[in-house]
Amino acid sequence: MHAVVDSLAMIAVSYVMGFLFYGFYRQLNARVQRRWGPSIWQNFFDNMKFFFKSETLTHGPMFFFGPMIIMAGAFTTVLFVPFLKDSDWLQGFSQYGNLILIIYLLVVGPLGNALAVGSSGNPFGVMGVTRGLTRLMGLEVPFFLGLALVMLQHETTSVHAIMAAQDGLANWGLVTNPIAFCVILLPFIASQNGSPFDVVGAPVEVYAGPRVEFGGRLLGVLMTQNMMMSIAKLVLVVDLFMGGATNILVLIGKAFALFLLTTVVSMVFPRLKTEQAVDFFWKVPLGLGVLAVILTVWLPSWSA
Amino acid sequence: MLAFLDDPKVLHGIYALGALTLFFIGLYGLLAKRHLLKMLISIAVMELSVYLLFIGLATSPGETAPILSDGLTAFTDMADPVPQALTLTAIVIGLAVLGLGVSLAIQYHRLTGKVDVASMTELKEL
Amino acid sequence: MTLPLTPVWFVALPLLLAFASPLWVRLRLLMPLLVGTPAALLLLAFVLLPEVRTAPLLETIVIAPPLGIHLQLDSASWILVALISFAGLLTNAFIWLADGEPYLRDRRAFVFLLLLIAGCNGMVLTGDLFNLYVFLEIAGVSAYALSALRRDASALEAGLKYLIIGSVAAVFFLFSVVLVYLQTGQLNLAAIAVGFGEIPGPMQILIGLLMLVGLGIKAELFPFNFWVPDIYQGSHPAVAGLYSGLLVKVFLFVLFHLVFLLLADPKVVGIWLMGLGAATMLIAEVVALRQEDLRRMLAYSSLGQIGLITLALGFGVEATTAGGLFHMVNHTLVKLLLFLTAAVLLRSFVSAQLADLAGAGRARPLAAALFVLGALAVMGLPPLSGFASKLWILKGFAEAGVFWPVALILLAALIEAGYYFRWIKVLYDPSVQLQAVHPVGRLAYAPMAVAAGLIILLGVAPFLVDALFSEGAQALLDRGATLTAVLGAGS
Amino acid sequence: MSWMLRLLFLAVSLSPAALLMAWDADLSWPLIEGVRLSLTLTPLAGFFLVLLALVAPLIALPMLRRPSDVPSLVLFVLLLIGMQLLLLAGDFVSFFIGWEVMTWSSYLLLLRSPRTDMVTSQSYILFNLASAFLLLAGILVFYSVTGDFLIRAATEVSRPQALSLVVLFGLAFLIKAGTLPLHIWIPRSYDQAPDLFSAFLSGSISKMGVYGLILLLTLFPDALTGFAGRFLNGPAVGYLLAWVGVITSIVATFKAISQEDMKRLLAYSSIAQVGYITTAIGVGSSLALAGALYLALVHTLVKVLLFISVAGIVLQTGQRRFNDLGRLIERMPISFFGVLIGIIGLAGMPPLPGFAAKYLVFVSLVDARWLLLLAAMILASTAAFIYCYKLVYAPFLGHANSPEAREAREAPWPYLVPQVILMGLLVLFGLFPGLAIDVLIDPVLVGLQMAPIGSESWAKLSTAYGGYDGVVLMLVFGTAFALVTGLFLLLRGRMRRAGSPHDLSFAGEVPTAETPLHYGAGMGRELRRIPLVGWILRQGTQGFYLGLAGQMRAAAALLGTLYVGRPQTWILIAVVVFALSLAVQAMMGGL
Repeated sequence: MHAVVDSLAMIAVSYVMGFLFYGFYRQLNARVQRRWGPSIWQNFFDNMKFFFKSETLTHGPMFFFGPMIIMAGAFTTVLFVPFLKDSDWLQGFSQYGNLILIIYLLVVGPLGNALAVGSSGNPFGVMGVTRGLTRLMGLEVPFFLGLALVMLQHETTSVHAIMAAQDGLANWGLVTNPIAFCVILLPFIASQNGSPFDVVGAPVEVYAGPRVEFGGRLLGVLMTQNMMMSIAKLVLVVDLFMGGATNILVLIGKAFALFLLTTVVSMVFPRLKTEQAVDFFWKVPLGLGVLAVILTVWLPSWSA
Repeated sequence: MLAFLDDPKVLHGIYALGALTLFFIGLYGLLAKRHLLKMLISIAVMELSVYLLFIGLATSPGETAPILSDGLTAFTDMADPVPQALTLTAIVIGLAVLGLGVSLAIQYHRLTGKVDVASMTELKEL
Repeated sequence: MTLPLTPVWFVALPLLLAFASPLWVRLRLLMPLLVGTPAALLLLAFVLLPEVRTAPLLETIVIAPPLGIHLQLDSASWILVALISFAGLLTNAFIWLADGEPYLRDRRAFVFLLLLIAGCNGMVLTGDLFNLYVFLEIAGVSAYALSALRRDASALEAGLKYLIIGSVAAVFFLFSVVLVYLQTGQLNLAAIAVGFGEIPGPMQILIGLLMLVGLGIKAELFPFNFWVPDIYQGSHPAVAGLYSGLLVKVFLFVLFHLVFLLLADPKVVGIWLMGLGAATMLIAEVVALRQEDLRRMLAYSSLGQIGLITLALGFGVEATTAGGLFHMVNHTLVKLLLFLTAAVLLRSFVSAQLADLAGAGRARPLAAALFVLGALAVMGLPPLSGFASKLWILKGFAEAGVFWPVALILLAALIEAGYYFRWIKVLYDPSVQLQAVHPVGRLAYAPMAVAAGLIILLGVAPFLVDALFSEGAQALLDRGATLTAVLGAGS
Repeated sequence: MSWMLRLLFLAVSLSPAALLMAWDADLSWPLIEGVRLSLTLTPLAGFFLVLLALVAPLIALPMLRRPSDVPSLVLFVLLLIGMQLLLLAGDFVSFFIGWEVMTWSSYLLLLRSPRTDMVTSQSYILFNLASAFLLLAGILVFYSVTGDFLIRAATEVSRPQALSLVVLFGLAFLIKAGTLPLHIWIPRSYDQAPDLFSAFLSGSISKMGVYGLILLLTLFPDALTGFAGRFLNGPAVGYLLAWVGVITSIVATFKAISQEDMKRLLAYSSIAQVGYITTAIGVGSSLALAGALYLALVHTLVKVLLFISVAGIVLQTGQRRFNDLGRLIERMPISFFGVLIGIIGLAGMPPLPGFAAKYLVFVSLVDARWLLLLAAMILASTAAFIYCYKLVYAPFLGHANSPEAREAREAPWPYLVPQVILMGLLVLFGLFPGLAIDVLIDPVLVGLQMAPIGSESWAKLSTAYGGYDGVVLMLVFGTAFALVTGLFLLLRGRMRRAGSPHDLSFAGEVPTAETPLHYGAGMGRELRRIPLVGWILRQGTQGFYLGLAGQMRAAAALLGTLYVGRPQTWILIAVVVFALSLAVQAMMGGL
């Protein structure tokens, strides 16, 4: 019973956090661009509107099941990320998982999406999926390397253990392993589909992208999972580098701080083409990661 | 005047020289002549030179033929009979080979009109 | 009256039957006798086997000791004699059963085939240098004639070429025989062996080189083997199979028999022979890569295997020698199988060219399957017999810690695979529908099936025969024992 | 062919399983003097025998479909016997015999396909024989060191001997496993082999190279550490091997993405997967070996599943290129699920066991502190998503691109039964990641005298670095899926199926049947614009090997000129050689 309530709570928290954060993002973005922008609740309204559309077009069973898979993937991801530390609540099933599992779970959903897009028969959608996977290939390398540095630092893959080791500001991952944070920061932005790495789903420049065929309730599902997934990732980084959170307010605060950081980065840079993005990831963040490995792993072992 | 020839060393030297000369003549013919019959003859010459060498070096001056007959009842001062027997055998064999070779050459000529070994090109590397 | 079962029958029986051939034509016994003779010899060999294994059989038809015809059947020569009889049996059976080319089924072929067997048996058995020459020429003449039997341009060309090069080899060999006799006054091999060490060094070298050229040409060693492909290509494949399977083996055996018997320390010559063997093997295998004619390809492959056997025997250690002898047997079986397959394919499709045989695997599935089997065996792939002997040879080298021959042998096998598998691929080319021109009777496959069966049997269960080869190797290598056996304990 | 023979064939295909059950004693018999063959069942061999026992009947079943090809069946039986001999071998000679029987029988099976061309068949057999002969050379060196052929740890080996042994054996097994740059024979042969046999090639035969590599570790317990010491927390030599494996994976993955043919894509993917296994073996720790074995297990199941599915598609449509297929999901739904489950396993996504395997390898890399390798491996395994997607999209989704694809029917049942069984196995191992560890892998590790991984329960995979629970994961995902779908369907509103497949948002236009709408082979073409990927795709070793073959032919032509057809030349050469050697002897001997 506890598990059920806890799970539902986690899903609810991530959903609420999701649309609020993105509402804020749209506001901030508009202000930077000297527009008024939509209200902070706008995402919620949009989402509800999609859900209550009276008609939804499908392109076959896989087109329908794809979004279901991606939604289930999002739920599972959320449930395997511990939201709080030293608490019985908002834990989901995180003690049954680990960091590597979470990273892979982040990919399960997009696979369902890709199946649905393929099923739609729209070549532009498939093109978008391919670009998405290509970008994933680029960002995952430095991202995972950065996380591996963390895993190595704590000699575990358990998020709980990593969180537990960061008691107090001085032991935050940000402080003890800043270089790893730098390594993952840009890939993290990309994984959040943030600018400048957002060409995959860019709705304005190209009439394409994975979601080209979706509408109505199915689009609502996709939007929901997107927000929840973003929150899961944010919380994960908070857990790993910012010592986790002991209660929900701290969690929101830390996550928001991190969100703000990524948002600021996103707003400054122009959008990159997919191949430019991949090349960038393999040069700058990965180069930084290699440097980090040399500095924090090789050098100590040689000097020892 | 020719008494020095009685010296077995000299005699053997001459035999050896002659046989070798003959051998090289045969070899030359074999290598230089392209007519099939000439080649077969050259082979025969080479064989002959070997026989000559054998017989020549196996006998020394003063030895008699190894045949027991009137008055000759002991094996003293006789030439070694083995080389001669062997040479006879070898000659027979050589003749057989030569006969076979010539008959093949004739058949070949009848069939193709060719006698030149260099024009035998039915079988060759690519 | 009971005929004594002595080694002399190995030479006498085929000779007698060959020369009485007019009789057999009349009585329509030609073909049965052609097959029956080697079968009888094989039987005789097996009857003599228990005796041979206890002690070598010596037979002297005396004129006056040490002059006379010496025949010596020890464990090593027994292998060769049995092999000769068996190879003769298979080939002759094929000639009979395949019911093919008439020129192979008349009296002349009968005479020459039996003479070839007699000559080979004689060479292996004789203990006398001059008789060796005689038998060499008997085998040679019958081989020249067999090559030319078809009497078309290519067959005559092959016969003539063979005759010329063979005669030259014989002259060189005769020269060496003459020199040996002049130096030692002996013709008995054992007696020569005792006296050989006292011949002056330069003369020893001269004799050795003359013999090497003479026997090297006959045994198809590298700088003397350029004639081989032509002759094999021009002859009927069944006959070529006899050359490759039987004649060369005999000459190789003779060569090594002389080396191991005459020289007190065969290692001196062995290293050179190993070099020749390695060169023969590698060069032949490489050249075989580009052959487009089946017979020619098999000829080069045969050269390669000869090189391998030379390499093994030249090393002169019991394991490699036993393996080498075993490999001789295996190679004979395999090459007979392959050449008989080639005969079937040649008859069926009138050509032995690679391009004309594409897709033959469908038209003649059995022949192609046997070809595959033979090819696998010749490359020494388990579980076929070629593997067991090759392993034995390689093991011998490894035991001695000498690895360059191992590397060369394996390299050669790889190159060999390069062309054999090319042929196999072409035989099974799916894009060509090939139609057989001439039929081939089912019975023709019987000898091939026997060879194939033996290849598999010896591959799976080589332990049935390995003792024979070990004893053979000991007999071949143990100079002292041979000398004592022939000349008495005193010498 | 009568049903008796079919039954016999099936029975033989079950022989590995029977052997596994019934084996209780060692066998030995002599081959030749000084060589005894002995058969024994080690835990390591037992693991690979399990794989064989799983795969053999599953591939045998569809092979029996009429019209059956009797030679293929015979060769397959030979192949099975050879592989069993190889696995049971207690000495190197029987190992080699099994290895060779496997090599040539698989080659002959390869020839049964009408598509096999000369280059493919030659490269297959030559590479494999090169591997076999290197192995034989290694065996002989081993024999000269230890004095017998038994497979056992060699302790009294000097350094140069050990080095040559490791190089010979290592090269032999790496060729079989197909690591770069020795992989060139794989894509061609997997592509052109008979469709079902490709499954066996990739699923079982490639594992023999893996078996050999692991065996090598047991031969020289200190081979990895003994030579060059340790690098960070792992053996330095293994570091090299691991990089070889990972580079293989990366290159093969990118090559796979750029393929336009299903079987070729799977072939490259095989190379990549075996590359991961090689990497894991390079790490050499108990965790890593467990990962390697786990990967081997998963790869076997997945590749057999995928190749059989693809074989079914090829059987029903006659097409194998991505561009010529499409929209088969409606026509071949079971095959679609086969491929779907297959790619999820192949990509190593949770909850299927591919993830458990990758997890173990990743953790072992972290444990060895080889993070750069880890990053490189992540690159390969993320890039693999692209080809996985291509594999499921191009044949099954999108638009049907050929008349055959439009009219195809579901594959016949002998193709479907193995697929269903394999899917079941994959799900089973995914649910219980500890099952494979407990039953299959730990005995091997114990047999190799390494620390077992252990598992609290079959549902859990646990390591010192943490683990996960397969049952919980699957339950959460399943519940979430059911919940989401249920809620979705409860919402008010109507679902409407698009009227035509061309009812698309297509840049403001209305596509027609002529509009090219299948992305198929185009997928991954953009990838070439990434500098590194473009560079990798432009490289190739084929030129080198073709050049080598050309050099060989030139050498053959050159040496062939010696074999002229003129008797006088023959005699001249003989005489000249005679004279020269006489002269040399005279000079040397001071005649």
